[in-house]
Order: sequence, then structure tokens, then C-alpha cells
Amino acid sequence: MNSTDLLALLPLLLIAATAILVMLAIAVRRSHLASALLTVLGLCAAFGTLFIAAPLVPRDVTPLLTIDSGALFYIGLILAASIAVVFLCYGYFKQEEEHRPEELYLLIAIAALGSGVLVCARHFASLFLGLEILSVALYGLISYERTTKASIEVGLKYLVLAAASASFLIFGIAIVYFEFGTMDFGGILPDSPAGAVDSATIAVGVTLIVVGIGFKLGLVPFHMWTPDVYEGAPAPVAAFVSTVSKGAMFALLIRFFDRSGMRGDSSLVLVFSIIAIASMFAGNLLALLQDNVKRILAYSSIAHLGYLIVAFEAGGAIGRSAVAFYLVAYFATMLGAFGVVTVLSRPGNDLGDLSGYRGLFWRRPVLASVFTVMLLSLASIPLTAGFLGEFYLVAAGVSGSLWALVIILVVTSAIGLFYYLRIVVALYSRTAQPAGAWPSRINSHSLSWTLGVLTAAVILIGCYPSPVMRLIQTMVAGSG
Amino acid sequence: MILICLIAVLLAGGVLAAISARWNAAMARWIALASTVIDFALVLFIWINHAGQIALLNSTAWLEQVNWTWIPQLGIHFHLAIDGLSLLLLALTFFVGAFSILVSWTEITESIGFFHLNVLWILAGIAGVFLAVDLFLFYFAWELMLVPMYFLIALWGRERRARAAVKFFLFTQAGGLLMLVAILALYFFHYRSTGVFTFEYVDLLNTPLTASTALWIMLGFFAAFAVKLPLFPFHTWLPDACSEASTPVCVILASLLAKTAAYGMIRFLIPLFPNAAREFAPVAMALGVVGILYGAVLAFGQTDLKRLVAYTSISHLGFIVLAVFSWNELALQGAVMTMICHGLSVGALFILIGALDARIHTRDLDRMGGLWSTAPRLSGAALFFALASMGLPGLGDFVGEFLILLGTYRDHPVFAIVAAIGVLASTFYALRLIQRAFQGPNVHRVAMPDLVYREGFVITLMAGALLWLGLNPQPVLRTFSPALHALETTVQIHRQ
Amino acid sequence: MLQLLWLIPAIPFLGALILALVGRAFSRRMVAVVGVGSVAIAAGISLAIVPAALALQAPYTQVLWTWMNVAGFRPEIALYLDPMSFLMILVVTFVGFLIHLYSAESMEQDEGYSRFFAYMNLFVGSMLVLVLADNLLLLYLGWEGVGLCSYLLIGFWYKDSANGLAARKAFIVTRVGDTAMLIGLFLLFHNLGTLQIQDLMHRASVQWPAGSPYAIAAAALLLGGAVGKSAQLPLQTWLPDAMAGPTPTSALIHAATMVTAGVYLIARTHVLYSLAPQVQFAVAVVGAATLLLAGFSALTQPDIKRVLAYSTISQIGYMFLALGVGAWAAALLHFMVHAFFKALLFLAAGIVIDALHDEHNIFRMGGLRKELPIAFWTFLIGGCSLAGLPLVTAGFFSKDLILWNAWASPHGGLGLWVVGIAGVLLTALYTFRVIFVVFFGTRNTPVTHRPRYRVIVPVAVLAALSLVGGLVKAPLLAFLNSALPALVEVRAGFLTELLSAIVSGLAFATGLGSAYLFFIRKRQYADALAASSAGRRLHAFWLADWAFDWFYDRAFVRPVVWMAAINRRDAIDSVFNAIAWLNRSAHFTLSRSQTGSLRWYAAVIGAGAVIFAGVILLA
Amino acid sequence: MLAAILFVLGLIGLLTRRNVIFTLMSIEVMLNAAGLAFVAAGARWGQADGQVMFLFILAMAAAEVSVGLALVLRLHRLYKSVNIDDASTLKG
Repeated sequence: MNSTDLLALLPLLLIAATAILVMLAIAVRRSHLASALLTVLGLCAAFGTLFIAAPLVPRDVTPLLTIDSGALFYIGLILAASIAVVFLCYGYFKQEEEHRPEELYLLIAIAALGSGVLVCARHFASLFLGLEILSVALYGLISYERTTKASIEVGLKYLVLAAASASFLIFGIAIVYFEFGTMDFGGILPDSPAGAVDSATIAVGVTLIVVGIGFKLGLVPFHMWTPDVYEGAPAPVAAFVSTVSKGAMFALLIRFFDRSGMRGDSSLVLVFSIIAIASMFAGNLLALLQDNVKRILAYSSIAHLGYLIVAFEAGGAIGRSAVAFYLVAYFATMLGAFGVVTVLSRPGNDLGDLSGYRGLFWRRPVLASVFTVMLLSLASIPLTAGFLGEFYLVAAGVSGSLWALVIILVVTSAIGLFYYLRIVVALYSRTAQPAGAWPSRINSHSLSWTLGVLTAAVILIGCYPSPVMRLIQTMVAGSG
Repeated sequence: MILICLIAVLLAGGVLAAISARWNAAMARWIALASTVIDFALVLFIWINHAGQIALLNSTAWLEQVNWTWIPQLGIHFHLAIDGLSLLLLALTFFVGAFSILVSWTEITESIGFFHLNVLWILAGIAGVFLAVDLFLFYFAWELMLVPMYFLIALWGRERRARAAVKFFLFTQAGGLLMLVAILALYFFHYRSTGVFTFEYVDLLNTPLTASTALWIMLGFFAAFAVKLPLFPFHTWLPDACSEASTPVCVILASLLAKTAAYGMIRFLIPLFPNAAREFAPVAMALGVVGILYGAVLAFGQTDLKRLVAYTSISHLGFIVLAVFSWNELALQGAVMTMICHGLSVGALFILIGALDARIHTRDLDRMGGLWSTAPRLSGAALFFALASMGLPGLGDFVGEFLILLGTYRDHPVFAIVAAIGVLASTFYALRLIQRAFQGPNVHRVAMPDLVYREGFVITLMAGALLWLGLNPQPVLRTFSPALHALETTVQIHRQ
Repeated sequence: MLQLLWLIPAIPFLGALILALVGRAFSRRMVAVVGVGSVAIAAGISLAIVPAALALQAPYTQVLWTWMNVAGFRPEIALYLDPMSFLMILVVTFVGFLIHLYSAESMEQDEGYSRFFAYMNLFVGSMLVLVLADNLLLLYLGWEGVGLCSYLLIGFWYKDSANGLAARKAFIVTRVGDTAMLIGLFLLFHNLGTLQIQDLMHRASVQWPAGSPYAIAAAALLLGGAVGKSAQLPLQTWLPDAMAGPTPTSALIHAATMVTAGVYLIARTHVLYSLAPQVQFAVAVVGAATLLLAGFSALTQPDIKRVLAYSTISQIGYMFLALGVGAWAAALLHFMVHAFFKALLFLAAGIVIDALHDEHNIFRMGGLRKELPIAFWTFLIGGCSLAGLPLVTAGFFSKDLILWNAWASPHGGLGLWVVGIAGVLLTALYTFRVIFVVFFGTRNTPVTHRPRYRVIVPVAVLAALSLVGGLVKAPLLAFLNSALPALVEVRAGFLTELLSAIVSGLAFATGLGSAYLFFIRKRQYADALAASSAGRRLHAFWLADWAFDWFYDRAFVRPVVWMAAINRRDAIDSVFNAIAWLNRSAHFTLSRSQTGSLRWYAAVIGAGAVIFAGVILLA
Repeated sequence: MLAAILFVLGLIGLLTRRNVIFTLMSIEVMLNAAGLAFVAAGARWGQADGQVMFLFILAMAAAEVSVGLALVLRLHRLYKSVNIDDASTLKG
């Protein structure tokens, strides 16, 4: 652990430092603004140090972590998303003071730390550590609304299921460890021929790991918790869950399967394509006639993860850059969508059902158009980042010549159009809606600023993506 | 450079109209009209100063082009280019577009700014499709056309408009996505054979493909164009969309959007996959012919005027499919003529129906009759355009249809004969329309004012254009011939 | 002088345009002046170019502009003048002018006055284009234009929807023929590479041996077009219904000019027919059959105009017979004469109808001999010329020439000649039936309206022409032979030209006598014959035009209407609705799986794990 | 092998029992089973990693259970019962 190692680790260290600082600040004096500001400052500092760490990569810091350009990119993404979530939370909780929101920022910082560790994990132990830090922080975040029944129920559900899937994961790791004797990703399959999962025990072990990861990503057989959690949790927290935790987990998935060389294994590919197909279909179909906006966004996130798996299957440089680009687009769009939901809802009673959104355009045109842009991006319509994201995904799919998967992707995204349009129709329908239904104007600057930045990001990436592309190109080349 | 400002004028006009609508509605309308008229003038300007170049037949270069690198990593270029074919279709687009705005003044009353924004953005999308030479840009513009059209149908239509709008959107989007997969497949096969990532139309032309893959990729393209053209099995969205949408939207929908699909076929489908297209030709032509007859029979049975005219345009567009897949110079010239004249005649018919709807608030044939006595000019104009759509010689449509049938007869006589029967069938519904709506006793004592000056102006201009095209189509044919030779040479090269 | 040729069709079109656009603003006088004037000028010009036309040896072509120029397909808008088209112009413009003059007065009270003249001028213009067309495509343009005007004019009194339906029926039936012709055009262009009539004929004779399948197909398709337009056997149902239009239109369109367009087409493309003898014989057979069929139907019609309509069909049958046997000039001669006396008959009938306040049924008219002397004498002259009163009327000469050619020409034969004679008998019978019933016997309805000079002059001129027309036969034949191949008489046999003339005279006399017997002397004989069971059924059968209408309605109209009715909501739509329903039901089943209970979720995760383990182990 | 059996037992416990506290206990059982598996694996290869991981698992399990119990307290106050099935209002 010489000085350069420390420098490389600086971003993670800084996130931890912000967590502690926030804890101390709360202990000194409970001011909502102070803790929020502090978290933002800390995260921005961490974001800054990324550029310092950039020239040093790639480095293997301790056998547990590895900081390479890919890791840095994803940490950057996570930090950006967390900053956005903090802004959203600030705007969200400002309306009601009695809720003591300070701890929220603490938990967000910790969760960001956990996901950062996950992204740089090179060893099962660090994987386990990162995952658990993230999960425990999420338990707190999800059930933050102590007063309402729903959030308690959701918190409990998430806790029990997360713990169960974590135990699956650990059991899987144990079995793999039992077989190979080393917990390091790279060391797993140097001896057996590339990707051949021959013995039965390894097969079971790998399945269990896949179950654990699958749960966290909300893929189909393990997606049950997603809709309930998104609906129960406060809107900004749901945004956090859908973006940061899933993004970090996906980065880990790529790293784990790339390093361990199990990508080519035929049965694994089959499993993943089954998962992908199932999540694409189930995600879209479940959302078809849904009335609650948050549940629709939950199901659409399942579907979008299904799309990501397709790109992951394709693999290779194109696959990884497609995943990276899609994650950027997906983050921006999801945060934006949940941002709009946050603006319209107050802690305690989030504006869920669709009828609440009817005729929004005729009274709040700006907000409605932001929401429309986000929805169109989810539906992958041109001029939005989602379109290029999906375009890149299909390109990756075609390059890996996974014809069946690509066709299903196209068909299910066509089905997906339907429910995005249902929301848009509701937004623009002219039925008279009592004026008082929504808070008169966007109450806090933080919300309006974040939404503005996110919309700009979505449209900019949609129209002129080459700077982002160039960044990703270098990242993929670097991470090897 | 002029191409960029073609699209820029429209986009800016749209935004300007939306903003200015806050102060007074009339300004928004004038801005929208002005931008379409400016664009029409630009197109004429291009046509005139390139007349010399068009005259010499063998010039296959693009008349005007703009090429910027957009996303270098994926080899995507912002490449717009215009040749004879796209020049003509652009002229039609702005001509009919200006009129649809002009007609919309009385009918559209709420949120006029947003309406004109959408209309101008669709026209920009359509212009983009006609100009795009980079396949990615083509797809980009193709999808771009959807969203404003969806809003136009969903917000300014009649009762069941939401359902129709969603149906329209899903249909075209599903087709579009299949085309996306096809484009990418072509892109990768090109990469695999030449190691170069590019969406450039000219480079993709000579990608060596095995027969089966070529067929599959072509089917991807064909799916998107068949849905948009409303070819026979995929046509059910047009009658719904047309009967629910307001008149100007209907005009754009029926006369312009269908042309983008036909243009796509001529520009991309056949040159990119000549051999696969030849194998697929009988199937496609059979679909076209069935479409002609099916559209005619259904049009005969309809009571709602707009649905009736929608089915007629499905029947007419069947001809274009015939022409494209028989792929000889006669048929293609006929296809271009039909595209232009059909755009005019269907557009005019919809405008008239809109005027009628505005006056007696119904489109149901059973509740009309004997309108000739109360509104002779309107009924006379309706008769004129019904005759045009029936393919009366001396008007534009006949020239197009005759050339198509002549060309198709050369290698598929059976299809040509059945299509000729289709022309006969067109007489049934056209005359039934005139008979039920305008002639006969004035049962409902419908007293209504005759054509307003503004509508009269639009109608006479369109009628004049049709008559001029009917009697003297030579300028149009001459403009398209160099582009046609270019297309034919590319197909000949790859057709070994 | 010939440069003015393009003015002949142009001026009527100009007149039509003026009347259509600003007609309503004009006073009635102005409308009449413009309407009649334009046709008068056209007639004047065609008279003016008579000396030049007679002088010219080779046919004169005037190219106006290139219509289309696509890869070897170069139809031009060009006018072609040769003796045949010259004759047609003269007849069309001259008879047209007379009828316009007549209608100027008879349509005076009608409120759509300017619209009427606009349509009439448009009709004359398109007919002239048809006649002067240099290539088949331009001919097709005139052909459809004429069809359109007949639709507009039949449906002129649009208030009564029956007229509208009749007009639509006429237009659709003629378009059926036109489609056949269109396909013929494709075939001709595809095989011979041009539509320009003259070199089409030249190439056909060069490339196609006699009896070649292409020639037969092309000739048959063109015959289909001609049959449609000239209301011959299969497609003749529309002409009797077309009488719903105003009388002048019936006179101009359904007697003199349009219906003979088919004859002109066949005469113009005679080379094709000479190359396809079977089709030429078919033309003769069609002519003969229509001749008889229309004759019999005419016997039973109560409506005066329908009788004349059926007589037109049978007279055109004669022309087709002449064409069939190759007597081109005879057919055209008969066309000219027929134009005169049939227009005369219609105008006279018009006078009668106007006089009796729109009464069409001949049995309710009667004894008008003294009331309307003008109508009586002109109708009598026209009737005699139609029936072929020997030596006096022109009709006799032209019909006799056809009969003689039918017998003498190589394609003709005894059978055709006998049918011809029977036709003469029938024509005489139904013509004089009408004359006796309308003008003799007791008077039923009062006469209210006397024709004034603008009606009398044209009727008188036409009467004179019907009489004097026969004298011009010899020079006319010589004039036409330069354009059309002369007929080579081959079968002299026992029947000489004189003998056939005598026999036709006898047939005329018997017809006249029996008509006199039935309708003047013993009215009860006719009623008894009609009352008998066989007679009643036969009478009904003929009345309904040999039940063609009934058959067509069942065979074609009903199925199309039925097909349209059942499929009003577009069956294909249900396919896509089914897909939507499928998605919806999938949604409901899946959403039921979200029970919300924790333990169910955990169970699903466990099951997922087991499934995947199985997949990995087995795969 | 033993660990596998223990793990399955824990899972079955989670699925069947209705009482929330029992579910937490069954999760503990599953986690400890995993820990046991780790220790066994570590023993097989003679490395200390197994035990180290077990310690991590213990720490994590403790954290989870504490949060879990906090939630159970809230649940009890709001739902007045400890049955897990009451907490299934959100569905669809």
C-alpha cells in the first residue's frame, strides 16, 4: 500500500470521509441544509479526485480491489447519480421539516461507498463487502418513511429477500471457493479449459452466484421485489435504487464474468439468454395496463435490465461500450423520470396513480415536457439518449449475431411503447383536473436545476453523443 | 448548404410559431405558412439552377449535398443529398404542407402554437427522410416523423383519437425497429467484408451478401416500408388514423407519409438488395394487387367519408408497389407521377371533406345528399378530384397509372391486367361517393355556404397542378430521369 | 389553312371552360351565344378546310407537343387528318351545331342552363379529340372524356336519384369496355413498341402474320372497348337507361356521335382486324345478333325514347355487320346517314315530349298529326329513312349497300344477309308502330307548347339531309377509298345488287303493312297477340332487354355490394386486435403473480435457483 | 454437504413460517450455513481465508438482523401483529 495505491484509492476514501463527516455534522447540529450541502461537497470532491487517479490506472490495489479506467468510469457515474439523488432528496424533504431527513444523506453516502467498492471488486471478499454495505444502507433508505405502513412493509420485504439472496450468493461463493481454493476472480478458471463448467458442484455454485446477482439486478425470476419497493419507497430513493445499485451490480457482473473467463460457457450463455428473454417479456407485459406510474417505471427498469443483458451476452469491446453508454442514458432517464415524480409528490403520499397526472401539460407545460422527454427516451425515440442507447445495444447484439435475442428485444420494446404512450396520453389529455392537484410551482431550486441538467443531458447525448462515445471508447480500451 | 437551411427553416419556424402563439394565434399561423412557403421557394430555386445539370441525362452526381461527420466512432455522417427524385418529392411535401396549414386555420382552435410546432416538425422529418443518404440519419428522420404525428392525431382528433394514435404509433414503430435491425445487420456484414464501419449509402451499396441473408435484411426494410405505405396486410391503421384525425393532419398523413415509404423503397430497398428484391418481387406485387382490389372493395362499402378516401389511397398506393418491384424505367416514372398526383388528389379530397365536415358537422354518407344544389362549387371540385382519383385521362393520376401498368405489363402481364381491373374498381367507389354525397334529392335540406375564398384558392391551385401534370408531365419526367438512370446503373452492376 | 386544325377541338373546350367557370354570371342569351357559337365556329372551320382537305393526297398530321417521353414511349398530342377523320369531323360539328341550336330553346327554362352547355361543349371537344387523335393514347383520352360527358349529361337532372344511378351505370359499363381497350393498348405497345396509329398498323402488318395470336388478342380487346362504348351485345344495357338525360343529349350523344366511336375505332384499326379474320367475323356476328335483339326489344317498348334507343343499338349493329364483312366505307356511310335521321327522330320526339308536357309513353299520345304538323312530317321522314323507304330516303341506300356487301364480301355470307333483311323488316315494323300510335288515332293529352323557329330550323335541315344523303353515296365512297381498303366483291352468284335492293324494299313494305294492320286497323289483334300466354312471357322478356339487366345485376353488382357490406369493418383489423388482446391477457396473468406476499416472492426466487441449476447441469 | 442441508432447512423455514421473527431466524440459519461452508472450504485448502470470510458473514448477519428487528418493532406498532402476511398490501 504505497503512496500511489493510496492515490488510486482516493475517490473511495473521500466518499467514506464524507460519510463520517456527515455523521459528525448531524451529531453537532441537525440542519437539513448543512448535511445535504456537506454530502454534495464530499461527493463532488470525490468526483474531482477521479481525474487525479486517472493517470495512475490500471493498478491492482491490494488483492481485493483493482482500479482501472472502467472502474473509474463507473465510480464517476455512481457519484454523479448520487449527487443528483441528493439534490432530489433535498427538494423532496424540504416540503416537510418534521421528518429529520439528515440521516438520509448519510445513508446515501454509505451506499455510494458500497457501490464504489463493488465496482472495483476483484475478489469475492470485496464483492461480498461492497454488496453488504450497499444493501444495509438501502434497507435504511427504503424504509425511511417511518410513519406510513407501506414503507415499513416494503423495507421488511426488501430486507428479508436481500438477506436471503445474499446468503445464496455467499453459499455459491463458498462452493466455488471449495472447488478452486482461491477467491480471486482471475484465479478461478486458469486450469480448466476456457469456460467449461464441468463438475456439478461448480455448476451449482455458479448458479447460486447468478441468483444473488440476479436478485440485486431485479432480473425476472428474482424481480418480485422491484415493483413493491419502488412504489413503497420515497421517489428519490427509488431513483437511487433503480440507478446506482443496479448499475454498480452490472459493472461487477461484467468484471466478474470477463475476468473469470466463464463468458463463453455454453450453459451460462443459455441461462443468461433465458433470463434476458424472460425479463424483457415480463417487464414490458407487466407494465402494459398498470395504473401506478412508479410501478410502471419499476417494470420498465426490469425490461431495460433485460436489454442490458443482451448487450452483456454479446460481449467484446462493442458489448462493453454498449453497456456503458446504455447505463449513462438509462441513469439520466430514470433519474429524470423519478425527478418529475418527486416534484409532484410530497413525502408520505407520493403521487402514484396515473389519473393524478391527467392533463398535466395544460397547467405545467415545462414539467410535462420534461416528463415526455424522459418517457420518449425510455421508449427509445430519436433525439433522446434512450434511442442511441438502444441503437448501440442492437448494434452490439447484431455484432454478436444473437439474432433471436435482438428480434425479441425489438418486439418487446415495441410492446413497451404502449405503456409509455399511455402515460403521455394521460399527460396531454384535456379532461379538467382541479388546479390544486399539484404544488403550484417547482418549490425548490435544487429540483428545478437537477431536472434541467438531466433533460439537457438526455437531449444532448441523443443529438451529439460523440464526446461521451470518445470517453467510453478510451474507458473500454483501458479496462481490457 | 441550402439543404441544411431547408430543414432549419422548418424547425425554427415551428419553435417560433409555438412561442408566438402566446401573443396572438394569427401570427403563429402566418409564421408556419411563411416557413413552408420559403422552403417551397428554396426547392424551386434548387430546381431552376440545376435545370441545366438535370438536362444532360447521364449526370448521376447528387445535385446538392452536405456531409458533416456526426458520430465518428460509429462512422455516422450527417450526409444530406438531393437528386431528381427527392427534389420532386420535396416540392410535393412543401406544396401540400403549405396547403394543409392554410386549411387548418378554421378547424384548429385550441393551442395553435403547439399544433404548428408539430406540423412543421413533421415536415422537417419528412424532408429529412427525403434528403438523408446516411442510413442512420435516414432511420433517425424516419423515427423523428412519428412523435409529432402521434401528438397531432392524439390531441386534435375526434372521440376515439387516442386509440387511433397509439395504433398508428405502434404499427410504424414496430416496422421501424425491424428496419433498425436490418440496417445494423447490413452495417456489420459490410464491416465483416470490408473492415470499415460506415452507414454511407454509397459504400453500403456494394456489400457482398449471401442470398439468404440478403433476403432477410431486405425483409426487415420491407416490413418498415410496407407498414408505412399501408400495403395490404398492414394497412388497418390508416383508416382509423384518418377518420379520427383533423383534416390538415389527415392530409399530411395520407398524402405525405405514404410517399416517404415509397421513396424508401425506390432509394434503399431495391438498389441495396437487387437479387433478393427480384426473388421477392412476385410476392410483393401480389400483395400490391390484392391491396388495390381489397382497398377498392372496402372503399365501396364505407359510409364515413374519410375512411372511404383512406381506403382509396390504400388502393392507389398498391400501384406504386407494383411499379417499384417491376423496376423498369416506365414503371418507375409512373410511380413518381402517381406519388405526386396521388398526393395532390387525396390531399384535395381530404380538404374538401374537411370543409364539408366543418359545414354540416358530419362525415356520414347516409346523412348527406343533394348538396350540389346548395354548394355547387364545392360539389364541382369534389367531382373533379373524384374523377382524378378515378384515373381520368387528361389528369395527372392517369399518366402515372398508365405508365405503371405499361411498365408492369412488360414482365408481369397477369399483375398488370388485374391492376387494370383495379382501376375499373376505382370507378365504383368514386362515383358512389359523388352520387351519395352530392347528387340525388336534398333530403336533409342542408343549407350551407359554398367554398370560402381561401379554400377556393387552395382547391383551384391543386386542380390546376393536376391538370398541368396530366397534360404536360414532361418536366417532372425529365427531372427524375437522371436520378432514375443512376438507380438503374447501380442495380445493373449488382444484379449479376 | 390546315394549320387551323387544332382550333376545331380547342374552341369547344374553350367554350366549356368559360361556361363552367363564369357561366352562372352570364345571362341566358349570353350562355346560348357562347355555347352554340363555339360549336358553330368549329363547324365553320371544318367547312373552311374542306377544299384543302379534298386537295391533299397524303394524310396531314399536326403535332402540338410531346405528351410524355419515357424510354422509347413517346406519345404526342398530335392531330391526324385523313378522309375518314375528316368525314367524322364534318358530321360531328355539323350535327352538333344543329342540336346545340335546338337545345338553346328547348332547355331555356332549365336552371342548370350554363352547366348544360358547358358539358355539351366539353362533349363535342372530346369527341373531336377522339376523332382527330394521332395515337391510341390520345384517342383513349378522348374516349374517356366522351364517357365522362355522357355520365355528366345523363345525370344532368341530378335531383332525381334515378338519373344519377342511370348515369353511374352508363359510365361503369362503358369503363368495363375501356379497361379491355386499355389492356389492348398495353399489349400493342409491348409487342409493337408504339401507339402511333399509322406506324402501329404498318408494324403490325409487317411483324404479325395473319391470324397471329397477338393480333387476335389485340383485335378482340379493342373490340371489347368498341362494344362497351357503342352499346353492342354484351354491354348494351346502359343505353336504354341513358334516356334519362335531356333529349338533346340523347340526340347528340346516344344517337349521332358517341355511340359510333366504337365503329370509328374498328375502322381506324382495320389492319388489325384484317390480320385476325376470326375476330372480324366475330364483329359481324356481334353486329347481326345485336341487330335482331334490339329490333325485337324495340317492338315492346312503351317509352318513345327507349324505342329510339333500341333502334340506335340495332342500326349500330348494322354498322358492325358492315365492318365485320370488311365493308369499311359502307359502315361510315351508314354512320353519316344514321347520324342525320336518328338525330332528327330524337329531336322530333323531343318536340312531342315538350308539347305533351314531358309525356314519354306513346300509348298516352295519339292523333298529333294535326296538332304538331312539323313534328309529324319530320318524324315521318326520319322514320322512313330509318326503315329504308326505297329510292327516296338516304337510309335505304346506305343500308342496302351494307346488305349487298354482307352478301358479296368474302367474309360475308347468306346467313348475314338474311339476318339483315329480317332486321329491315323489324325496323320498319317498330318505326311505323310508333308513328301510327303517336300521330294517328284519338288524341289523349292536350298539346300545350308549340315549337318556335330555333327548333324548327335544325329539324327541317336534318329532314332534308336524311332525304338527300343517298345521292352523295358514290362520290363519298370514292373519297373514303383513298383511306380505307376497298371491298373486293367476290360472290356474285344468283343474287345481284339490284335483286338485294328489291328484296329489302319488299321487306320494308311488309313491315309497313303489318304495322298498319296491327296499329291502325285492328288494334285488338295486337292486344290479343300480346295477351296470349306465350306472347305475354315473350313480351316481358323483350321488354327487359332479353333479361340482360337481370343477369348482370345478379352476376356482378350484387356480389360486389355484398362483399363490401360484410367487410365494412375490415377483417384484417381483427388480426391486430387479437394480438392486442393476447398482450392484455398476458398482462393480467402475470400481474396476478405479484401477490405482494413475502413468502411467495422467496418461493419464486428458490424456484428460479432450482431451474437454473437444472439448466446448467443438463445443458 | 452438511452446510447444504442446513442451508435448505433455513430456506424452508423462511418459506413456511408466518411469524416475522422466525423468518429473521431462518435467515440467520442460512447465513450461518454459508459461513460453515466457507470454513469447510478453507479447511480443505488449508488457507485462513475461510475463517476470515466467516467473520465477515457474522458481522454482516448481525447488522442485518439489527435493522430487521428495528423494522419488526415499527411493524408491530403499525400492524398490531407480527404475522408477515399482513404486510402484503402492495400488489398488482
